[in-house]
Amino acid sequence: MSTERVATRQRETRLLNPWHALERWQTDIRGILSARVLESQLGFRKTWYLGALTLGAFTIQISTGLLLMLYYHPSIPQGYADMKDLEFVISSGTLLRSLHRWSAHAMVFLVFVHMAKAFYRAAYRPPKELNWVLGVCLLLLTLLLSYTGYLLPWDQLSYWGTTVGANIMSSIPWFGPKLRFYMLGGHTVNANALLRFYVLHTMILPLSMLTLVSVHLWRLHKDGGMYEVDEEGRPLLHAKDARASGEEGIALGKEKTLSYSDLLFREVTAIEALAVVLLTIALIWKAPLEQLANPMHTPNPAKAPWYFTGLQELLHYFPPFVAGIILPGMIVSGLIFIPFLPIFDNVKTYQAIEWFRGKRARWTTGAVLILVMSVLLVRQHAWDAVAPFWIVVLLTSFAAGYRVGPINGFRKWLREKPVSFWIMTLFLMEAVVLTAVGTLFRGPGWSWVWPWRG
Amino acid sequence: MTAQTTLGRVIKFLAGSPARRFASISVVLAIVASIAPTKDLFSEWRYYQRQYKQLIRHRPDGARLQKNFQGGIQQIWIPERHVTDRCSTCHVALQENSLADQRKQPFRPHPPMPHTLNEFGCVICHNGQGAATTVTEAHYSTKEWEQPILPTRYLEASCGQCHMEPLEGTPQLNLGRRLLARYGCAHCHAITQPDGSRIMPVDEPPSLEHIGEKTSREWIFSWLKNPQVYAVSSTMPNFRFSDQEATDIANFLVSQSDASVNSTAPAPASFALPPAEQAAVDGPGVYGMLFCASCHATQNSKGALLGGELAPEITRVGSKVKVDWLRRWLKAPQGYDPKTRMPRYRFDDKQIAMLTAYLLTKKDEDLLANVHLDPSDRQSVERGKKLATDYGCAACHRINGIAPPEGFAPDLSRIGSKPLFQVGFLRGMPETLPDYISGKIRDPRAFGPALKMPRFTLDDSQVEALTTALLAQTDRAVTMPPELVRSVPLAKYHPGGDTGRLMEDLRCQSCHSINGNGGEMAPDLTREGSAVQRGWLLDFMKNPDTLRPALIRRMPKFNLSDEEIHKLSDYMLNAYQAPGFDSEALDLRSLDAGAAARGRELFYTKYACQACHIADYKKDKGYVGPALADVGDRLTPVWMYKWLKDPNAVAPGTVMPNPRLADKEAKDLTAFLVTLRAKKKGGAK
Amino acid sequence: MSEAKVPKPSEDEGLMDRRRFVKTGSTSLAIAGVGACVFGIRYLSPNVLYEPSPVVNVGKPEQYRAGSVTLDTKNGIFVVREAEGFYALSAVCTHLGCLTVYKAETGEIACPCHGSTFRRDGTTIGGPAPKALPWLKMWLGDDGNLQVDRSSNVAARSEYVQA
Amino acid sequence: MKRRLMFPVFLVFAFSGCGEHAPVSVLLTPKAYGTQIVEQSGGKQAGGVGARLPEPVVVQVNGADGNSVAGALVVFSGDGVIFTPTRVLTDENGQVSATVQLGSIHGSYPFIAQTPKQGGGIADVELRGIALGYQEKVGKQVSDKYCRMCHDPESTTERVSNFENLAQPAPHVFSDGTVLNSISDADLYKIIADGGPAVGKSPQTPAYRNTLASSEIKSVIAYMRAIADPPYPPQTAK
Repeated sequence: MSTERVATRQRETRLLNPWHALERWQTDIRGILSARVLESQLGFRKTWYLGALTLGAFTIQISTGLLLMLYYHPSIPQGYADMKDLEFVISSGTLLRSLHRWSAHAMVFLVFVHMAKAFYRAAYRPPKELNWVLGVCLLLLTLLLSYTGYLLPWDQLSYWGTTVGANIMSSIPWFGPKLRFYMLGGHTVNANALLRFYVLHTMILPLSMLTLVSVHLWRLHKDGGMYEVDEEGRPLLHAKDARASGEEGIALGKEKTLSYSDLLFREVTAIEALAVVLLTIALIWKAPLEQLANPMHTPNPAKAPWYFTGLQELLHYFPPFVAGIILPGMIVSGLIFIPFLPIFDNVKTYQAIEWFRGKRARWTTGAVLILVMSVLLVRQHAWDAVAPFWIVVLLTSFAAGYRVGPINGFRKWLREKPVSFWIMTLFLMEAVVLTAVGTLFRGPGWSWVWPWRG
Repeated sequence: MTAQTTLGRVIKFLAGSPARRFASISVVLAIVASIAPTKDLFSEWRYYQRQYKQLIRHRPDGARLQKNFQGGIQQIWIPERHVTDRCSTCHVALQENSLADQRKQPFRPHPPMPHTLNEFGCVICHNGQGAATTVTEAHYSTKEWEQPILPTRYLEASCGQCHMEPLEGTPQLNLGRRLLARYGCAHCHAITQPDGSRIMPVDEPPSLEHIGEKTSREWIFSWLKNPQVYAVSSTMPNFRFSDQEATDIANFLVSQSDASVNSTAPAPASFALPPAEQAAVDGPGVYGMLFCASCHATQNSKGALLGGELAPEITRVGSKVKVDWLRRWLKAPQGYDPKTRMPRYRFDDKQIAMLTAYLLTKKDEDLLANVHLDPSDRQSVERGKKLATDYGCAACHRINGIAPPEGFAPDLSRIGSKPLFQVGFLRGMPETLPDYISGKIRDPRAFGPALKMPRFTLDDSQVEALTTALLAQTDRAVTMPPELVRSVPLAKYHPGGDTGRLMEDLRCQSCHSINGNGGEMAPDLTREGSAVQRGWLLDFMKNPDTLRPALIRRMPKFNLSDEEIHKLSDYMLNAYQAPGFDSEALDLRSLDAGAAARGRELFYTKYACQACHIADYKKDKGYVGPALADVGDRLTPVWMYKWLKDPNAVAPGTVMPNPRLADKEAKDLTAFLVTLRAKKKGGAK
Repeated sequence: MSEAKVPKPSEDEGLMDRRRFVKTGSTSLAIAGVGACVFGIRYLSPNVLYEPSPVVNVGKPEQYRAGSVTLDTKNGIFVVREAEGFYALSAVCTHLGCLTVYKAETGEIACPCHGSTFRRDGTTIGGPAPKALPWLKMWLGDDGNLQVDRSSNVAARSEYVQA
Repeated sequence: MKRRLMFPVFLVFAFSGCGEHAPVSVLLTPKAYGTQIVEQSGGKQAGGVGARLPEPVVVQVNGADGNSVAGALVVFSGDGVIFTPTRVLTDENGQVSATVQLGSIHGSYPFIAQTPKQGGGIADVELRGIALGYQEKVGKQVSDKYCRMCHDPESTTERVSNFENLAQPAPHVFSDGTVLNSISDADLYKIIADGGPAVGKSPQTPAYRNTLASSEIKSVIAYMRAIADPPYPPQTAK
């Protein structure tokens, strides 16, 4: 036969042979994984592997969740009975339930810290601004997942936590009560609510979470992986790295480089470390379970889990609509619009100190803000909401410090920080302080109580 | 320095490069992950089951026990009763009676009881958390579970969740329920029973509508301060009033008292009391002859109570009542208090005078010695009325101007499952529900000075019985499915027509019970009509004497007119027949002399009836059953025959054993019994 | 993502070469797999079964007429009263487990799924059923009710319960 | 360093040591000493399982000359039994009374009352509480209704005993262990069910087979075994 027909024959057999198909995939994957990047771009110091840890926590959630689903019936008497069965009868049932509970807390914590870390390394700047928005959606999904999951054991805390949450929902004017009606599938928290929360918690939210996460990861790579990329997608190196690499490509010489497989390898180690920590906690502390839900008796205090106590703290100060809907709404939309607000555009590094000194308008806004805060403090004794504000003001004034001594070390670092840094730090501090006060310092009737006197 | 480097080398070895870090963290993860199943292997119930296997290995019947033993978690699952009890996971030997000599739990067999294990499970009786397989969760109250194990001494309370009738195995519960009714708890507290009915009080608190006629303010004052000083066995509780409060209430009671029907009755012309010394001598004779002791108890010198508990104790009645009231009361008690249980005895005036004088000698000088009340005024009466309303006196006593309060005290229908977080324990008292209830009964005011509940004079066993009865009132009891509830039919029978009014006037049902309604002190008259002969009944009504000489409680003489006696006898003979009792079941001709002789031989030798019955006063001394010396006059032969055949069928609950007599033997015995006549009557049948 | 020109990767001290890595990797994976299986099996096999107890109460003997074959639908049992006494047949067809029915007119027990037919004593007449309907252990309880243990079969014609 | 450690260890031993010898003397110092202790009342009572005995247990401490000793210390002890008070000084007529609460397992609970003697050594008296389980309680109820009139010689105002009115041989009191322990359960069952003559005993015991259920008869026998004095030996597993 002619060589040409032989070639086509070989090509055809190659095409038909499954092993060859596998090889082609292998080369693709190896291609992606073998791309080498500067360690400084990819190392632990840059991301603390928080994204990977969150994903690790999520995988633990899914695996333990699926196993728990084998024994859990979402119905009023049987649901709680299954919790008892898990605790007493099913081999290592307590471990799975505790692991599910603690890794839920861990996942929420990790998502918060991951978001903060991403922000502080300005990972929201183009081309990754949409990926940032995706991250915010994932944060909301995580909170929703844990809120719906909280009702399933159907004990006192879950029943009353859900009731409080549902009533916040109904405080939205016009369609609030209607929204609550659809959320609970009735006017009170009972069988319908449990079933809807169950479907949300086990089907809708996890699936949407998975899709969004995969999109989130896909965009991560498309937008240039960990290291910054300019418009044409060429890696944008920091001045320091640029100098080291010399010309356009990366003459990496003595710099240590990392391939993606190395990064993956380290992230898996980090995830295993997280699993070890969570497993030990689950083995030592049992997931708390209270009496069966009793609509006729509200336990005092009816505290939400720690990630919602900040919100509950706000509710203590402001009417439900303000604290329940407006403030959280503003925070979330604020987060989403961060990449699109000029103030956050770090390319033109807005030195906070210079930015502030110049304009008269900015002085007036600052003064108004301080006035509002002090009224809040006097009227509502909401000093725990105001304290972070004062801390930020103190830090900026310390950074500014005008003519006092040489500017070096921490003060110098602070002075270089842009305005966006201060805004984010303020809101993060607010969140942390409100959560800490809500969790540790609030006793029956949401009264102030010193934790050691408990 | 050396410590520094060795540590450094170890760290370098373990976590030097990413690959080493991965390796060491994977090893740690493997170790931690392997702990999980092992943690499951060392669970508490496996420890107990291993101990059980060791225990039975070297017992004589170890092989059989080993075969019966099933490892793993055992569960009694009864879906329709919502029971999932896993107690038999650790209490492995519940059904192994050969382990009865084991003194230490959890390997004891279940002692004999009326139900089987898989009929109701364990939690329905013992409380505790059935679903648990650890000791702390199963036995004690924790955040996840509020019903700790019921202490063994209150176990009878669990029987009360379904059974409302008095059971043989629950003496303490039966006593507790009787006390709830007798001590008037049911007046203030609503206690719903498993079949939905409420516990009805059986004590008869006297009406206070005309108290002014009966006694003085001073007596009321000392009674309110401490009732038991006047009458030891009184069920009146002590409200611990201050002197001022007691005076105010006494003033109010006297001021609200109005004229009773008796007070308007004309006083008899020739009414003079015999002198005290003569009353002291002849009084006891009249008092004894009228058998007042059958209902009224008196405390003798040694302090022991003699007499019945149906009526109030009259040890010190002399220092309480006014002469005129007593005289009119003995004449017609219903005139003063229409609802009293005391019959109208139709005494003649001489008897009334003697009785009044005798009762007035029963005085206690120092009862009212140092009680001096200043005259009553309007404010004191107002304060008294407010106090009476606040403390709910009208819940028990009928008082003019105060309506009986509704829902005055907390509803106790579900006190047995009161969640512990709603209970205010005293400092230092054990935090369990039984201790709270018994503590509240013993001293209510210790839980809060503002509480209105008075203190009752109860001894320890009575408090324990009351606690048991209250612990039976659980959520499960009140929501018990009807097919499980064993309720007691509420008998409301009262005789009708003018004979009914006569029997009402004589208060027959205070002592006798007819068709299930009435007292338990005297025989049940439900089937008397088919038992007794007419002649004997008429004589008995004329002057009743006892069938049981041993007992001090006798039927009193009512001095009935012949016309009343005939009316009563005819009513009883016709109305109170035994159901399905044909009086011709026995042809009287067969009761000839031969049969009587055989009967005598059966009576005295084969069945030794003389052990319990007296056939001939000279020879026999058996006090258990009624005297049969004149049974020939008293009972109809057919009744005797049917009674001998099966006593319990004819009179349920009788103590007479059923010797399962053959027909012939029963006829012979009846023939013999028919010959037993009161000597003076003699003559043909 | 552009292909950066990359020099030879910096070498870790030769901890282990690829073959040894694959070997240790696979052994550890195997161990992890076995651990997961043990955990899975223990977790997936319920230690407690919510199933009705095999011993069932089929009521007073008097309620069954002489010569009758009564299907107790709740427990899937035929209670047959013959001259020699009572016995219980399992009503579950031995072919594929459908619940059989007693046809009074023909005196046969028939299975609705695939047409198997049985005589009163359980032996097969026709249809795909491989074996006869098994006799179940039956006795008279001390409360006067007939008790049947569905989980223990007895040989056909071996025991009759007199009541 | 080592020496400083020794001292606290020594202290612990000292205290624990002396704790053993005379627990009695550490807490309540007796004002006087008797030579023997005698049960006054309440020694062999029967009460419900886990409940307090109806009457308190009263014991008396006597001196060498036989009359009572005031101020002597008495200690009650018994496993599974709770006394209030556990240790107390005798009152002026040398007596002491304590309420006794039994354990939660039916059966007999032996306990002792001890008093330290003059020259050292301890005098004690054995007592017993009987915890009635469910079956024994039913037995007690049944025997109170059907048997007690003849088998219990003690009469009260409310209840006259028929004991003296019966021909010889007199009925046995149910707690009379010396005779009843030797009769087997089966024979006792036969006597109650078929009456005295069935076992060659006096016809004064009627047949109760048709009056009492067999469980009730068994519970009466269980009650008799429980209150038997001397105690009925527990059946060894046959």
